[in-house]
Amino acid sequence: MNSYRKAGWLLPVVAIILPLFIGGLPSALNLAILVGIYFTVCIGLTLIFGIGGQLSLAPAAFYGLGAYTSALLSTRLGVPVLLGFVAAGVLCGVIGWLLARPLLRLRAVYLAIATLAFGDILNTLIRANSEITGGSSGIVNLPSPALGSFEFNTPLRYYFLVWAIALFALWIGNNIVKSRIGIGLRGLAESEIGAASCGIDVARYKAWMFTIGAILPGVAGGLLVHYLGFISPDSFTTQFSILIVMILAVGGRDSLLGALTGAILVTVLPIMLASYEKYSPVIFAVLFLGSVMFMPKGLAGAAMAAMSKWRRSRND
Amino acid sequence: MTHHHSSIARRHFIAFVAATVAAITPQAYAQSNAPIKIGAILDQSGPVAPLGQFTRAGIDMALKEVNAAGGVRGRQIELVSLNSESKPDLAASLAVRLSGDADVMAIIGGNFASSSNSIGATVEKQAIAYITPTALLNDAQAKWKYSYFTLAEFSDMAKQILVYAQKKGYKKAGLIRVEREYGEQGSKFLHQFAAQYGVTLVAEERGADGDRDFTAQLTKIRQANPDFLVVWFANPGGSLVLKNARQLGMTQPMMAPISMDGSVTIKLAGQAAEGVVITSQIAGSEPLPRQKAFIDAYAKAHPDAPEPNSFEAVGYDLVKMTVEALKKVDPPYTRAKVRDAINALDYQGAGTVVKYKNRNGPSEETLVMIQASKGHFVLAK
Amino acid sequence: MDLSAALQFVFSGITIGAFYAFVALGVSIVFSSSGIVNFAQGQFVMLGGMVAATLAANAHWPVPVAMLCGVVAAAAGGAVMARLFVLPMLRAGEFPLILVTLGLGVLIEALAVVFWGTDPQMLDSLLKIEPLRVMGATLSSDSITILCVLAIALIAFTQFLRRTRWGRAMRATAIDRDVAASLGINVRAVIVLSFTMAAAFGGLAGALLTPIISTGAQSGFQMTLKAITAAVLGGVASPIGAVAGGLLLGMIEAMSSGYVSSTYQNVIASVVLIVLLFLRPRGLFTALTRQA
Amino acid sequence: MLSINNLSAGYGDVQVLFDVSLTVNPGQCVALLGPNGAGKTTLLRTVCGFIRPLRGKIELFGKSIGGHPVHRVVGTGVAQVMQGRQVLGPMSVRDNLLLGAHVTMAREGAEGVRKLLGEIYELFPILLERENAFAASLSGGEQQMLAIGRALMSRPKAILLDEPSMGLAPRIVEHIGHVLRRIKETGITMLLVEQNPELAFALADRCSVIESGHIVLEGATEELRSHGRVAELYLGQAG
Repeated sequence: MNSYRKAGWLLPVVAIILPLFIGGLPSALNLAILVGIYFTVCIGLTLIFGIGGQLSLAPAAFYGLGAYTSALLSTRLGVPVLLGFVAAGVLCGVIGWLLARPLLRLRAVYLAIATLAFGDILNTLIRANSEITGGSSGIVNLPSPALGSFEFNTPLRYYFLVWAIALFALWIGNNIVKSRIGIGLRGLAESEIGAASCGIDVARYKAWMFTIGAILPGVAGGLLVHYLGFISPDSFTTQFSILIVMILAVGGRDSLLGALTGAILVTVLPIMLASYEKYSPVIFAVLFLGSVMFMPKGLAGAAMAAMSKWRRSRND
Repeated sequence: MTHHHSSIARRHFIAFVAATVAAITPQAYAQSNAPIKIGAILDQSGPVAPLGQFTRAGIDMALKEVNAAGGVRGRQIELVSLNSESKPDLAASLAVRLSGDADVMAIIGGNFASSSNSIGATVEKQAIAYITPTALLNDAQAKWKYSYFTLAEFSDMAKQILVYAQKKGYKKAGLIRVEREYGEQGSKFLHQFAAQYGVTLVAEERGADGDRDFTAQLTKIRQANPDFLVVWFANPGGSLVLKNARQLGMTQPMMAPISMDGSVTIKLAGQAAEGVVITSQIAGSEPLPRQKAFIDAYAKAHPDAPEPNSFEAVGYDLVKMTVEALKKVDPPYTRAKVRDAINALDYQGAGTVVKYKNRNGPSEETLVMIQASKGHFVLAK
Repeated sequence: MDLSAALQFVFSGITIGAFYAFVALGVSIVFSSSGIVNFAQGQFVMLGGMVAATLAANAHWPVPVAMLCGVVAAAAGGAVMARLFVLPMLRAGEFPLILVTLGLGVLIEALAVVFWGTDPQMLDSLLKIEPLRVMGATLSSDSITILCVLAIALIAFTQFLRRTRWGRAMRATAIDRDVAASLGINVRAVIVLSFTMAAAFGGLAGALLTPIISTGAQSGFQMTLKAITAAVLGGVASPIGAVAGGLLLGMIEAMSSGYVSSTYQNVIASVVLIVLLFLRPRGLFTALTRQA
Repeated sequence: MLSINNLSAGYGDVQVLFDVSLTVNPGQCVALLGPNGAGKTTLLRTVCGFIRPLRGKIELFGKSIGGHPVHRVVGTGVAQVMQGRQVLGPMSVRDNLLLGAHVTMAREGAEGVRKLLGEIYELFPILLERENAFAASLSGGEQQMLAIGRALMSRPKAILLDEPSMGLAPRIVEHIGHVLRRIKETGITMLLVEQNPELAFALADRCSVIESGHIVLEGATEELRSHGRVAELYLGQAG
């Protein structure tokens, strides 16, 4: 608990001073922006997988839904991009809320398959209606977000926008984890009946976590495509959902620190491994399998355990 | 005992992680006679991997030739090749990574529209020249200043198919197409131009490349009784469409775009491939003069499968074009100079013909109409 | 629309469905004996197909021998997977086990791409019989072969479950691992056996399907997803349910492609799936087939 | 034949058994008595192999079995009737019985198992009557008989029984006691965990009382029956 609170202060400070060191390096700044975007996605999913213990394969669907919402609003209707992000969050939240109750009646693999089917439907609808969505070819030259006349059109400006949103998401996530709901959600992961018998309204908490787990990827999706300036359905496939699940498992799926670790891994690992060309998936798979088998709480969990062990040994 | 076993495994795993990290750490390089670097972003895994691997094979051939001939002004060409895993957003990050390496003079790669789109959008901001083995899709891309395309445009492919149909006197077209960007583009342009060539589209059906059976779609097309069938697909789906159509007793001539090019179509569709007409950029067994050198070299390197496909040929061209541009630049090399040299290219290669001064896509001569005949591809009559 | 077209849609559905059913059978075998959803099942289909095609095309082995080798290779892969990766994780819980099978799937595919490249491989048909032609509709000989083998495999497997010592042990393990152990059943051996058998069925499916659609090193994962969907539709805990789910899914796809729109065939299949899951969260055919 | 020496065991960080020692001689029946949560079931589950012992020795027929997997313990000739009539509900009565013969089948073949099945049906005629019914459809007493019959299908030299009387009507408990006595007469060794002292005293040659993971009393049934502490605990007589 203590280390959480420390991290809660540390991260904004690091986020603000980091550009002083890496502002001149385009690759590093690019990485930092993407980490911020994936961090927002991962916070949402940590609530669903880690703390709620549910295997949802819908992240790509909401990520894509949010991305298309803000991309289409800005290019087709001229809505300011920042408003588009808000609309993305609202739309994903509403759909998440509506789907939550029927979906979350399903357990384990049934939930995974139903959420997968939901993603498939969205992807096909996007591809099939090319007059509106640009179809499989996507849309290029998406505008940058702007606040009045201030445009977030350089990587450095975009960096601050992304991390402002990511830290806001972290604040929400942190409050949920600590709140009655969060304790309820943890109860869910332990035992549903146990949670119910403690007077926790299981269905409502599940719906809550699912909704927030839809809003955050939705906003992040908008952030991603307006950063890249380009959108296509190829970025929001089942493979993406599965990649997020895998990366969260490696990072540590039951803490927000794990979400950050996961976000860093999902950004940095493919870029680092890319030089291995066709061997990069082999290396990724070995790293993934190894960490699932030897680090059940993920990198974050392993680091925490190592740290508390070290502290204990120092105190002895 | 199991505990002991797992601790050994864990130690091996940690050693593996350490080795991976060590291997990625950048090595120091010598400045003076250092090789000239070209960055490559190829989709070597994921659904587009077949195209990425074809391109890579062509690139390798060209690199070997160029470096054996002494490189450019005594400096070897070094390829910094990265795998973008069929993920457009990863491709964009890799483009940023490559542009962060000051020695990389140009970027090649991107194996499908989404990845060349996102690499293109990135290089426009990073100001580094980029040549891609994909097709120019839209007006926005035509205005780009750093991105150059080598694959024939979909509008040209559609027109070529319609020209061929008109020549043969076919009036009614049936279309079955893949639910991806190239199928969508093909459909769009066939619809747009059909009337000009006296052709009507009487049926259009869609499918996914991984589908296991297309007889339901083909049955509906058969009911419209078209004169010819356009199969806008890639393998293996496209070959299955050919087989399913013949199996249903459809005897109409069949035509396909470049995505079906290559001996793999004959391997997969067997008898059903016989006679299929494809808009390609190379005819393996009947090369044009500009293609002769590449095909001979290819046959020497692959004696058991001597006929390259368009993607291998274009991959080969990517390196040759960059080298030709580098040769025209006075050292010291800068990205701006290299970009200008590429922009000035007037190049007739194995897989593509470009005059980038006019536009950043290839010229119409790039396309060749080929036909499967007795297990080989010959120029279509 | 005329009868001939309708019949062709049915044949199309059967062909697609037999494919899904065969892969779904493997998913169900593992699930019903160990409660594990094997996200690597499609990779065994791929392995069976690739090994058979490579031996037949490159080494020119006779097709039936090559197919048999494909089945053996897949089965061996299943056994190794269960022994080295699943058993050590047995006590770790459902989520980590899914992740392990997922990771293995990714690993097997990545290695296959390095070994075989991405070119799809082709194989001659096992039986060169005439296609079935009824009222202008055609069912290919390969589809007929698959349907027959699928029926035989399903009957053989349910009889194995009903009548043999290890079959009963598998069912008992599925119901309650601890009770099964208390009866002297080596639960770990049962799990290895079920992975091996599922992989063998997967390899057989791969070998038989290659002549129709060809097999590529990257085809496994998509098959896994379709198979799990089919199994979930029919009831993942029952082999008969899984096979029925596969046929149903294939039929829905072909019918929506034939009568509604090929653009929306996946949407329709997905909507049907979601609605059925809401109505019957444990699958359609579970109640009917609990015994088998 | 079964000897437990200074056994300690538990779940995770929670130790339940502390230096427990117990011996069951061939052909004898030993009853283990104790209140809820004393560690009776933990002891049985440790002997069976479900729980790895922390310290101490478990020997069967002179061979150490501590930490062996469950199925191997059963293979040495020890059958288990687990707590709560753990029949496999979705399977038929006959299949449940045949599953009990998983080990026997390998030794004696199909013919031997068929003979054995006949013997069990003779002992429990009701099971023959309900042969093809789902085990879940049986009444509580019938399920307990099925569980015992299934255990006998492995032709055990010893049986470990965990509260066979739990939740059953007195008339049925009496019937089960009768059956168990017949089984004992065939020379099968028994370790019986019971809360019902009448059944335990009726069957057991010796009794041990366990409280909070320690054996607090041990002796011949006759001696214990008159022991004040036992009377106070189990027979409801204020001492």
